[in-house]
Amino acid sequence: MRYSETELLICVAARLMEDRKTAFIGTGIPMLAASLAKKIYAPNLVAVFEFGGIGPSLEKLPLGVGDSRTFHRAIAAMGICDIMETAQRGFIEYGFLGGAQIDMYGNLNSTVIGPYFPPKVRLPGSGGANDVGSFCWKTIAIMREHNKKRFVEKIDFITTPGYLTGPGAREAVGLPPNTGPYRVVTNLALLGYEEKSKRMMLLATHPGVKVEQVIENTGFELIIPDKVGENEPPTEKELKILREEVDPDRLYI
Amino acid sequence: MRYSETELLICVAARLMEDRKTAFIGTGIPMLAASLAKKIYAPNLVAVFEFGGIGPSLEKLPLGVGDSRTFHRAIAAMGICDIMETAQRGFIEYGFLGGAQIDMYGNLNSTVIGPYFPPKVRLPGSGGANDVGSFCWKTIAIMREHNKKRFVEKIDFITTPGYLTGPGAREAVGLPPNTGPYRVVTNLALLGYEEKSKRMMLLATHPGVKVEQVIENTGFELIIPDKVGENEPPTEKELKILREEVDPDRLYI
Amino acid sequence: MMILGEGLGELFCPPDPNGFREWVHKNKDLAMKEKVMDEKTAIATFVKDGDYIGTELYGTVRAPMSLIRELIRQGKKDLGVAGQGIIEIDFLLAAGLVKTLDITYVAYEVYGISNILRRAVESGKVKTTEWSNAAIAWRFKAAAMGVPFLPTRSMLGTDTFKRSGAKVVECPFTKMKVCLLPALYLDVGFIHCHRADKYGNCQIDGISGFAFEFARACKRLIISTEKIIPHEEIQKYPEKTIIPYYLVDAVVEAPYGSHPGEMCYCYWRDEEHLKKFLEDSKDIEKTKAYLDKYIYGVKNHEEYINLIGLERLKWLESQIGGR
Amino acid sequence: MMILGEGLGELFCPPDPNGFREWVHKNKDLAMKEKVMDEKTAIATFVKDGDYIGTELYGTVRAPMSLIRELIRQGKKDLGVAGQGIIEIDFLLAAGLVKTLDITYVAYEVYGISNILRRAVESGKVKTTEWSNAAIAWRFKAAAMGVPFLPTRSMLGTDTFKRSGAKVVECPFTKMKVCLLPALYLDVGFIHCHRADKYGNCQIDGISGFAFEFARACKRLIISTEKIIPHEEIQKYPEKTIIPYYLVDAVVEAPYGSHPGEMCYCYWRDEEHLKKFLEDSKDIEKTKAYLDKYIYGVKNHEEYINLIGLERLKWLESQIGGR
Repeated sequence: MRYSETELLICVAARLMEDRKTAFIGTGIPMLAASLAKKIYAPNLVAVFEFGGIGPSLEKLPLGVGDSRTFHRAIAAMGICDIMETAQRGFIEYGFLGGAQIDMYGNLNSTVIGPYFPPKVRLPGSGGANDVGSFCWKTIAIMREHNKKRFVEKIDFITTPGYLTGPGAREAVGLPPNTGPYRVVTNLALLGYEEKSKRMMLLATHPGVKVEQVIENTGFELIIPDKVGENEPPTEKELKILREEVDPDRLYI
Repeated sequence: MRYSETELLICVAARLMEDRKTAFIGTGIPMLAASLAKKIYAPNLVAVFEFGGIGPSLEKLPLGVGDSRTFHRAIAAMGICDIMETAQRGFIEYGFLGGAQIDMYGNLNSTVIGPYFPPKVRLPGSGGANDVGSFCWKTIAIMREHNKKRFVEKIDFITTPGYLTGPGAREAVGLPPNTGPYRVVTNLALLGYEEKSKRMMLLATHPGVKVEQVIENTGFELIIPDKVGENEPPTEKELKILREEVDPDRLYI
Repeated sequence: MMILGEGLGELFCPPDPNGFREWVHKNKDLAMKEKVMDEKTAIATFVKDGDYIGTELYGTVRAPMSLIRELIRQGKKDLGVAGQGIIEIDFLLAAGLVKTLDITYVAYEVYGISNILRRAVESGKVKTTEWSNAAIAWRFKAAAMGVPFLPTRSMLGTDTFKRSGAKVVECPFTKMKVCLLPALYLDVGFIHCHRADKYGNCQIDGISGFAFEFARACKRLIISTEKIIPHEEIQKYPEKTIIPYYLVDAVVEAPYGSHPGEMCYCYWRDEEHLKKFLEDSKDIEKTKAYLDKYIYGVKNHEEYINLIGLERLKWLESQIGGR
Repeated sequence: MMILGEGLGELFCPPDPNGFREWVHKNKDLAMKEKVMDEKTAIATFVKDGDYIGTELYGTVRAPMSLIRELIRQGKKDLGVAGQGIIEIDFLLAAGLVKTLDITYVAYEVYGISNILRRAVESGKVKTTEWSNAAIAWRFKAAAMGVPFLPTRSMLGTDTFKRSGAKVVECPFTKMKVCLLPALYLDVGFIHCHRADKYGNCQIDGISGFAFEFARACKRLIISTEKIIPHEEIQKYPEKTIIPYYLVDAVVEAPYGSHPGEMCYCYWRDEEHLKKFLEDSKDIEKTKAYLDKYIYGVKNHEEYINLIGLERLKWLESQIGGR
């Protein structure tokens, strides 16, 4: 069964979600991944949205982190402060992030390309990203374009903290201990971080993608373990539910 | 028409309330005064209660600062934080206070008699009193027993700030500027504070009470202005409404 | 922004946001599962001797009295207790279970001071640290926010501050003096609400007191509720949920759970009962007799309800104001 | 507790709790009086050039769009703007009315970045200071609490902090590093709600966003509402009041006031309209044409509603989810 890069990426992200956990969901791919996960792998996943939605049914795909679908038949409809404070208190396990640039420590840039002011390209800004990256126990970055322009040695602006400059750096600046980047899902592969060095490490390539290809498209030295897995292509069930139930209007896929 | 000391005290306090203002209401006399004022002098007085009640009808007399009568047909039913923060933001004009001891600067003690620990007599503690005394623009103290045991040179414990040690002292410790004690209503008289010295000053005696009597019953030097007024006795209307509508069950009067 | 002043009061429960985070991550089950149990099991499972506990709202208003009575029956001792209270704290003090008290107010409002508090503190048995009512609520709020402290403009310049565990600093933005309140995390908290589903999603009518902040400041949270409602009711009005399930460890169904206090829109306070207890509380023996009859003398809340009598309770229902 | 780090970002609106208190005491009428007026009067009366303003919730969700359109018609300029936004901030930027921006996020979520923001900032015309989304909300919360700052654990160690106006200090209780956020007080705030009475007591359905904190952080607060309800409705469910009348200066009735954004339980977002604007916004002339047609080209919200067409709006009503 044929599938698109985006569909694969969504399926790989969805498979990362544990059941019976909380996940801080941002706009776009994470919403599809969470919705797909809820329908197949994690029926009791509690999706939490920035502006107050907690544990909605996710029958219909939200178009924004504050829209009415983020709290339709939800457990609670609160406000942004309660959500962010719940994360700051340590109640949110997973957090999803994105950005224009990422470095080997998982630091992300979604603010500016070039100097800060005036910038070459003005990007949206942090929004909740910095908070999610600061508070959630494990963050998962979604990068739709795995190339040297986006996976760089030095990002132009650290919008959202990854492991910053390496081991112990988060704790040193005052961020909550034992938190930080967990996975990166791209159009080429699934990546993680090496326990000791906190540096990005290849975990598994997508079907048909070679390890070299991932290395060539990464602008910093990527840790390659002895064993690199290969991600399963989307199953028929995944694709059917994704296309017919999660995103029938084809807003994202 | 005959009346009790308490009834007079309530009427004098009720007459102090301006219409169309907010007032932080504590248990007891203040509730009766506010209720009476609302029925005669200040129909649009917005009574605010510690645990969340804002602008209730006060048809029935509350027995506690959190009971259901404090938010029956109210404008809003919030929580203690919103009420206290509203006061801290400067939105509450009047605050009512009481205590076992008061000094010439209007500082109040409702915590202990004797040393702090173990105390000779353990009193209730601050409750919201310290907050009301810190945040409200004008505070009114209700003292049912005007005598030398209660009006003292030095109180055993400053539970709630009056003018502390005198002019400028509140601002010096960080309390909001231009706030502080405004009136004291006792079983003998109505008192205020001298503009310059911030010291307690006699304003008006109750019917049949002589100025000397007030001085004799005050344990510190009281400022006596050239003109001392005399408070009107309760009017028939005041007594009728107080007895038949405000406190028909005679809980307080 | 240096420290300009410090309260002398002992911090019975110092703030530790990182410790709380780690504890939550290790011990709090985020799965939405059924948590309905009887009060005996709830207290036995989640409360231990020496715990620092708290209750919301207070004595005569939406107080978790049925849980407090069970706590006393099980004799959990050496407790640290936070806050504002009336009869619920008097019960604990009279039963001799309290070691330390972060006190803001313990008395009977219109009916005056607490004789039980006087005996407990004047004898030196129970240690105290002072706070204003807002200060205690803001300490819970700091914990709920996941920060070690909150600034406030209360308590400044008073002995209430001197006997508290707060600190005064200069604001680095405005140079004004502010009072910093340390976050207060509870080992176990008790809240009585109007409605909850079997997972612990809770609704409260009327004023919220400090339920929102308090619920978020507890490691363990035991809910008693007038009524258990279907989960679908929660989903239909998600904005009514003040306490989401993941904060809750146990849900105990307890109709009339606030008696002798009131429950807004449900039943009015039992004035006769309260006055009788207040009278009894003046005498040690009579206080003991009260506890024997209404707490130790009954096996559970159901027996307590029968002791008070349904007729009496129905009458109290008829006395409460409507919408 | 000394300062360990400071953001380089300009504080466009420094905190001043005492100044706010004095302003409120002098200017805010605490009397509960009728405040219903049309949008023209509300904006003309309470907004001036150079004001620091803000809106709640955001662009496509319960946003005060009818008020923003009127603000632009009246050409109030040199504005400072706080926060999180989409189309509402794009409108203001495109109209050239914004001087400074405390920015956390301006873009179109699933539809990507804002071309209008790019032109405004890359040209150096609009100055920016960075904050996280929580940071902006907490800055409002600090103002709402009446304190000069709030501590948080966000933004630490990043360039977002470096370009903010926050400071890092050591907590005097725990020795941990915390980020202090200065309170953010607004000259004028705009909120669109579901229901309000003529005095300004407001109810909101669904998520509350940051309405609670925001409403309490404003010197002047202009409310637009889908519906004006009798005061008795407010009194019947006092716990539903999220904004009490004394915070409010004007109440403007504005059905479909959030269009092209959604209003939960009322009407869904106008996807076609939003996509069309996003397309137009890529081109300066087309952007101007959009403003000419939908903002300058209509006298008021009523004309705007007619321009969009009731048929379209009724259809949007049919597309929103129920309870």
